[in-house]
Amino acid sequence: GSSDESANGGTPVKGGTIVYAHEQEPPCIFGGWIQQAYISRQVLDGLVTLDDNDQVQPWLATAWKVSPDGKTYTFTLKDGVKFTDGTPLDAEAVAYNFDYWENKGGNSTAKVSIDPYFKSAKAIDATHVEITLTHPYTPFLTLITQGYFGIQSPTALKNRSAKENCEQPIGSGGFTVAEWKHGQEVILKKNPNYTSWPATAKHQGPAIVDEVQWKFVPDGVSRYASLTTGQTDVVYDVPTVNWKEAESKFDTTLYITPGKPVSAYINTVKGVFTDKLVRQAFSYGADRKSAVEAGFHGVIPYEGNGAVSQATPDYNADAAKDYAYDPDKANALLDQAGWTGRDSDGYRTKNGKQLFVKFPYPAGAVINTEGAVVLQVLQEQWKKIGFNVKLIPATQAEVFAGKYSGPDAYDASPFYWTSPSPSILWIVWRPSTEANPNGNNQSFYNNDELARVIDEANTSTDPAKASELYQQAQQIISDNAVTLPLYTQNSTYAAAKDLKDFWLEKSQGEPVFADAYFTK
Amino acid sequence: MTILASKPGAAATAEREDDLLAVENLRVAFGGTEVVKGISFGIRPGRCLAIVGESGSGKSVTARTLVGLTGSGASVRADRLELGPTDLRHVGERSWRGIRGSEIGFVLQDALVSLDQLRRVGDEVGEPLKLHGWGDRGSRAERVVELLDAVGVPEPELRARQRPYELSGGLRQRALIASAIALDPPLLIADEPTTALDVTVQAQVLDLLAASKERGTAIILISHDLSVVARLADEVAVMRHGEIVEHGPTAEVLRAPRHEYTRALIAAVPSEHTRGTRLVAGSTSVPRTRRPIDRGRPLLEARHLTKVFRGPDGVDRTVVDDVSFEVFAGETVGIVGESGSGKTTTARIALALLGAEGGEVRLRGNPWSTLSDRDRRPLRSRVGVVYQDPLSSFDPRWPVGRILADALTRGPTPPSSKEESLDRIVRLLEQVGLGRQHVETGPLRLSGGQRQRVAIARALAPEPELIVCDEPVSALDVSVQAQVLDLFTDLQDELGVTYLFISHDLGVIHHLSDRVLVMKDGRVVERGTADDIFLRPQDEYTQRLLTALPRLEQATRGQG
Amino acid sequence: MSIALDTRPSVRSGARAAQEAARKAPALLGKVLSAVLVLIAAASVTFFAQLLIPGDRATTILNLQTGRSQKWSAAELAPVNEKFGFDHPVLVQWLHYVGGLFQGDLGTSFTQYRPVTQVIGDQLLPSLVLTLSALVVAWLLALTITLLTVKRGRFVSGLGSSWEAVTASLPPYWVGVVLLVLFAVKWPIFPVIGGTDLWGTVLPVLTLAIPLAGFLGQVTRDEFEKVLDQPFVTTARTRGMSDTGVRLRHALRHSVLPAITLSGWALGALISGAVIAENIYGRPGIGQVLVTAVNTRDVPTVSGIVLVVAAVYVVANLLVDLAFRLVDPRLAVSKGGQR
Amino acid sequence: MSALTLPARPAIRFDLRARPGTVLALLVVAFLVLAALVPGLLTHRSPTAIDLQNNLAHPSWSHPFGTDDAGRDLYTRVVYGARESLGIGLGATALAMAVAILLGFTAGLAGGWVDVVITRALEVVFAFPVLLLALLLISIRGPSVGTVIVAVGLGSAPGYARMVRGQVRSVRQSGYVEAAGALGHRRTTVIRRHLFPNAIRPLVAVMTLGVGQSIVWASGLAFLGLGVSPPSSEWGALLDAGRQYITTSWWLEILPGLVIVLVALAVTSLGRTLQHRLEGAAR
Ligand SMILES: Nc1ncnc2c1ncn2[C@@H]1O[C@H](COP(=O)(O)OP(=O)(O)OP(=O)(O)O)[C@@H](O)[C@H]1O
Ligand SMILES: Nc1ncnc2c1ncn2[C@@H]1O[C@H](COP(=O)(O)OP(=O)(O)OP(=O)(O)O)[C@@H](O)[C@H]1O
Ligand SMILES: [Mg+2]
Ligand SMILES: [Mg+2]
Repeated sequence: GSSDESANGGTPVKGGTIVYAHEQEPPCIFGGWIQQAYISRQVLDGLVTLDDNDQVQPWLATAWKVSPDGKTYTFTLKDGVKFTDGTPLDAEAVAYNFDYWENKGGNSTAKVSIDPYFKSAKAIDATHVEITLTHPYTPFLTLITQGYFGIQSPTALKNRSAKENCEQPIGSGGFTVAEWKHGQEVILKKNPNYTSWPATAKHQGPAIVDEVQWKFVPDGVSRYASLTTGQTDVVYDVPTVNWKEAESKFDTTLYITPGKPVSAYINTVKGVFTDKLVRQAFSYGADRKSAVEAGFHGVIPYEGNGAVSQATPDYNADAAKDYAYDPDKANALLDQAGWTGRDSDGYRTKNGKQLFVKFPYPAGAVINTEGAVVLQVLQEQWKKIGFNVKLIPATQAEVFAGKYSGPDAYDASPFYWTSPSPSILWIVWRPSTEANPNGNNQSFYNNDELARVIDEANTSTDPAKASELYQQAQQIISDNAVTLPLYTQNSTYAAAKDLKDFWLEKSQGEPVFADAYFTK
Repeated sequence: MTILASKPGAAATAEREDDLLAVENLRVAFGGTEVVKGISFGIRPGRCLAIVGESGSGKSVTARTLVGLTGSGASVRADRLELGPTDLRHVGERSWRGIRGSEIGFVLQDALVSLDQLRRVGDEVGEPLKLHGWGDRGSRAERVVELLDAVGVPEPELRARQRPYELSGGLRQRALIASAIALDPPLLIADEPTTALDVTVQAQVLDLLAASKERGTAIILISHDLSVVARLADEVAVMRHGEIVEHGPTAEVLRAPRHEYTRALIAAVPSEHTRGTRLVAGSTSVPRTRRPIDRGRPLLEARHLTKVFRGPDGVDRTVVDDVSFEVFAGETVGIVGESGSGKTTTARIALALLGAEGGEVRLRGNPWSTLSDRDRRPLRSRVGVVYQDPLSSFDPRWPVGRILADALTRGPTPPSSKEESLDRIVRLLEQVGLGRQHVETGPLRLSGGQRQRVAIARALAPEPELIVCDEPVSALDVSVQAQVLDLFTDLQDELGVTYLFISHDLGVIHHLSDRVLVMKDGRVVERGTADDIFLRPQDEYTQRLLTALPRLEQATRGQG
Repeated sequence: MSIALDTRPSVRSGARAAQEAARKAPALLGKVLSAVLVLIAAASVTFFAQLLIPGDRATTILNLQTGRSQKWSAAELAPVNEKFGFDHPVLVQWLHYVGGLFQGDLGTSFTQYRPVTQVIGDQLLPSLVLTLSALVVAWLLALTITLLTVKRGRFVSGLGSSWEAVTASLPPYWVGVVLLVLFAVKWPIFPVIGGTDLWGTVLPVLTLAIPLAGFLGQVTRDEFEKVLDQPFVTTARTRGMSDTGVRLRHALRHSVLPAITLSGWALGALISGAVIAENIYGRPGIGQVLVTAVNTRDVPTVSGIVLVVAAVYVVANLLVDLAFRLVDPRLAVSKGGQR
Repeated sequence: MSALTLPARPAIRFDLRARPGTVLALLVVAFLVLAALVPGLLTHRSPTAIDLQNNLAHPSWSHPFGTDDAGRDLYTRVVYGARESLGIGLGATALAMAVAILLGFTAGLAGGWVDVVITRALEVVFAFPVLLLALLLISIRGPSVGTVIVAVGLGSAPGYARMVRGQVRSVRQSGYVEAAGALGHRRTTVIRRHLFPNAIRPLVAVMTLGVGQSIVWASGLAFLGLGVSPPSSEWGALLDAGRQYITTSWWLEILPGLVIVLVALAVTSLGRTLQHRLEGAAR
């Protein structure tokens, strides 16, 4: 409430410019990369949003109805909402957007989130849109709270060039893209006619500030320094070493991303990890918890569940306790697996072959320098039990080019995948078959039992049942040690104390500036 | 700079009240080594004092000291150092700046590099005017033109706008003198003002200085060339090892030198009078014992040589134009001519190191220049070369021994063992007046004269019939030059070597050659026996060269 | 290393000047032609080099759009291949690219869907401002220090040359970080993230200029020392010129020659350094775009940047030649470049 | 007669008393070489030994350079990093030289169109800033010591090649090459005995300068995250890792930086001394 804040000192002021320092500059403002979701959230509105208790709340859709068979969703849209190009945000527009994501390559992450359950979207009348699924899919509503599902003006999408749609998507959000100074910043201007704030908004009405300067400052030291010198009001991704100081000087937010945490896919079809015992030994063999705490200065939590992070609904906390550091057990498992020899460097061998793990990691994008230190600490510990782990920092170019994808490219490789729903398990662990390949299953782990459990959870209409099944799936994944849990994926923010009501979307941790205001 | 008095007890000369400059017991040392060891002299207005002496004797150091620019790390002492009423020993840097240029004009030794290449000649010449606040911009510009005109620079307005590199050496030297006399200083110091110049230009510069003297300027002329000195100086001071060994009126010193060093110096100047004799060590009168010259078939025969070069401006120039000559076994053929007349190019064609556009060279009547490289290679050892600049003709990494060993392998009888090679190297070195101790010396550590001897030894090593010598002595001091020239004649007398000898020094050519070619602009303008050319020149150009040539005897006779 | 200068006198008369001009016209044309060739070659080399990058371009584009690293099915790849013409033979793609170059078309960015000319155009100015200011500042620093310290007694010159030696060895990014911490964080005199205004440009410029100044200073000092020993300098002194006069009027001009020659090269180094400075100070610029484009295999953008950088380089070297000729009229253009 | 075949020892003697800077530089280089060859002699710790209890410790007696975020001893890491850093410096310079010598000689000796083609090609490569070349190469081959060496080496090769070509051409014009020809030596002999060694000679000093610069370049790449893989403690990697601690644990960034500066300074100043000596000797 505002009374609290006035008590904290400072009277609210209208207008002003929020200077925000972000890290990465995306190629386009709208797209299927989390970096794009962050900024498109300012410009585009979604149908529904997620509150802090993971409950779906109205946004553009004031209400919705699910058919008893769980396959048809009918959304009632807020009346009179207009895109910033003046065209109406009606059922047609929403239906067009679903079609755009699913069939026109508009957003591959949106597509993969609801594939293959999505069937069609159609407008019933101006304010009612009906989405039909092929199977019942309980997480559907939660999934469409993600930033990838921002609704854009069909007129703009159809009539403008790819470049314009990339740089200045037209939505109905609290801000519009005024200018993109590439390499420097995106200028977001307040949308004075804003009417479509979500139910979770902290105030009713258009944005309070006039402008947001969304700057791109890749260097963490500079980014945080810009806040301490007052050059910026909010910064993203505070270096963990500065976190303690930031907590005392600024309003900080640590957002633990739901979905797959930072955990390594373990290659189960080629190399040493085809043997489950070896996989388990690998998990037991390093004190991941201490390494994470040291590497991230106690700021970023260790995550013991490699399937989904602790911020994900239906998280299995017990599975997270498996594989606590136990070098003796690791050694025993390796002995049992036949890796009993030792070579001159002290690495274990079996039939003359070294216990070698090729461990490429996407440097920078997924594993930052702190994460790299964690891996180096682990590398030392694995060495003690006889693993020769070769860490290979993969450049962005190599990662995107797919150099380290495919069963021959690695033994273990970390990645994360944000999602507000445990249904991410299906995306990641769905068996890859000839007919229906799953490029996301990068452990190449086809477990029909696991697939059945997840699928059942996804389609179950009973939340309690679903939750149980999701947890069961996580346990299966843990038992088989097909992923090496490391730590949660996070977004950290620090904001100047005179900026109030700056908050994050629960779904993916996107910053929200439409409610923020300065105090004097 | 404050100059301290020299230690008491140093020699002092009689005072001369009307001296413009008086120097007494001047001592200069660099880091403990004394290079000027207590010299004294004086000079009156309108007179010229020449300081002569071998290279390194301290002439330039003395001159620089007179303007307070001895150099960093120098310590200077003198009992007396006065310019008119000013005691130069106690002059501060600021006052020196007032004296330099206005009281003392100075022409530095290296004329070719003493003008700032990046500035206009006019600015350089007018600089003393500007520095001493003479006139305004316009009047200074006028004065510069006047000055250039006065020193005999043609088209002075044009020249003033040009830059030094656009001027020939002679013009540069004159511009430099113009700059030194810009403020009409009572004292002019000219350090080797003519060394870089051709005889004709040299004569003009000397005339210029004479005119200046005429107007009452006191001149200190520094030179190692006695014949130059003879034309201008009233007095001569002979320096050696930092001391003045002899000092007196020019004619007296040159005619009846008292000091042994002066005598050697005079004797060492090659000329028509030294022909057929050795130059060094009082052996002036010892005649050579020549071997007979075989006037049958020529050893080397050049027919209608023509060479065209494309200059940097893209214009073709005929550098060697229809040159023919022959060299008989046992004789010395001299080629003279001013710089750029095509002497070196002719020699390189004769050596088949350079292809020609036209003409042919034959060796002992056989084809030579027309052979393929491969066929010529075995014959190369019959023709040796001594380059103008021996240093650059040695691989800097190779010691003398290796240079000679390499040359020996090219001869008709290459040494069969290392021991033999070493023996022969030592013999060669001894032949040219060096010794075993030089075998391992690198060329960089040899003195100029030593280098020249090694070059000769290398040329001799393959036992050639003919040696082409391209300006082998131009870089040398007279005394060293004398030794080298003696070496050439001795070798000819002992071994019967044939020479094609190139020089722009008429004295050297006259001293050595049996027959002479005079070249100008790539053409042979006159040819004949040495005496014909030098005593009875037919061609106008040859005559001009000879009149310009300063002669020692002339001067001594004229003034005596 | 020393160059052998042809200092033979060559007096030019009016008639010859005209001849010369006539001769130089084709020479100039040749120069322009060879510059164009160099540019196209540079862009083409980049074009082909990027085809060597392992992995499929369509895959990269798809992964980039999704922030993922995985394999895609042929069906998923097909539209991308078609859209960017990857299904044509490489040679055809190249011809198409080079053909476009002649029409001023550098292609369209794979990731930003904008014409490359625009992608670069936005970023070129800040980068040029940064590198050129750095060059100018480096020159000023180098000259000031050299003029003040060269041959001024053991201590002062020692100080000067040590400063140059140390700064010349400084890694630019390290300078950047240290400057940032000192002058933007500890003593917040300058902004941390500068953008492109004057005040924000100071630290990035210094980051690049300080090491370069050391380098240029070293070269200039060597030359200065040599020049101060030249006879023409002594001659100037014999005319009564003061030490300062000698330094400013005679020695300076001679001693900047090698540094001028090196400035063309230095610009290349500065562009490399700019990539880093832009990173640290969050400045827009070609460097950021370049790193991103290389990382995302945005072939047209990378080739375009190479083309632009090469053009800057070529122009810079022409200017260097020109400056060289202005300072030292002795040398023909062709000799200006060598050292 | 063996004395004859010995090459002349050019008078390169360092008068050590006169140049305290040179002595210091020699000491630094000696330390560096020792660190690269027998790092164990200079430190008793392991560069990868983790000590999480003791991370980010200030420089002290037991940890002269402090410890990093994993509690590794920074001094030890610097010592062990010397091998790779020096390797990169030497490797890149050697590669650059090899390429430069090959191209420079071919161009300088062949002349004509070969010369034109090579000169033009060099100009093209010259137009690539080193970093750009490195970025391209690394994107093709992935980051590794080898790639860094190749990238920095190729990047600096054109400069050297130009120099070699100029040198070859000037030596070719020199009196001693002509003199050797006048003695009737074969062209190949002349090239082998005179041209090659003399054209190469001035490169020695330039090469020394190159080593220092290459180390600096390589660390620049690491700074962009394109360096050598962990847990290597190549100096550039140390700098890259230390950057984020600049405001909190300064030693992690400042000390490795100083080490790079010191080494570059030492190597460069030795190179310059050598250059002056050689130039002086040639005069
Ligand atoms: N700045 C200096 N530092 C040290 N020694 C010097 C310096 N200038 C001259 N010398 C030494 O002083 C001696 C005399 O040199 P100077 O130049 O006066 O000889 P010079 O008689 O003019 O000879 P040249 O006929 O070759 O010009 C030489 O041994 C020279 O090496
Ligand atoms: N390789 C060359 N290319 C172009 N021009 C040349 C070349 N060699 C010589 N020349 C020109 O040919 C002319 C004659 O040169 P040459 O060296 O034969 O003269 P020289 O009589 O030996 O002069 P000096 O007495 O100065 O040695 C000069 O104008 C010179 O510039
Ligand atoms: Mg002298
Ligand atoms: Mg000649």
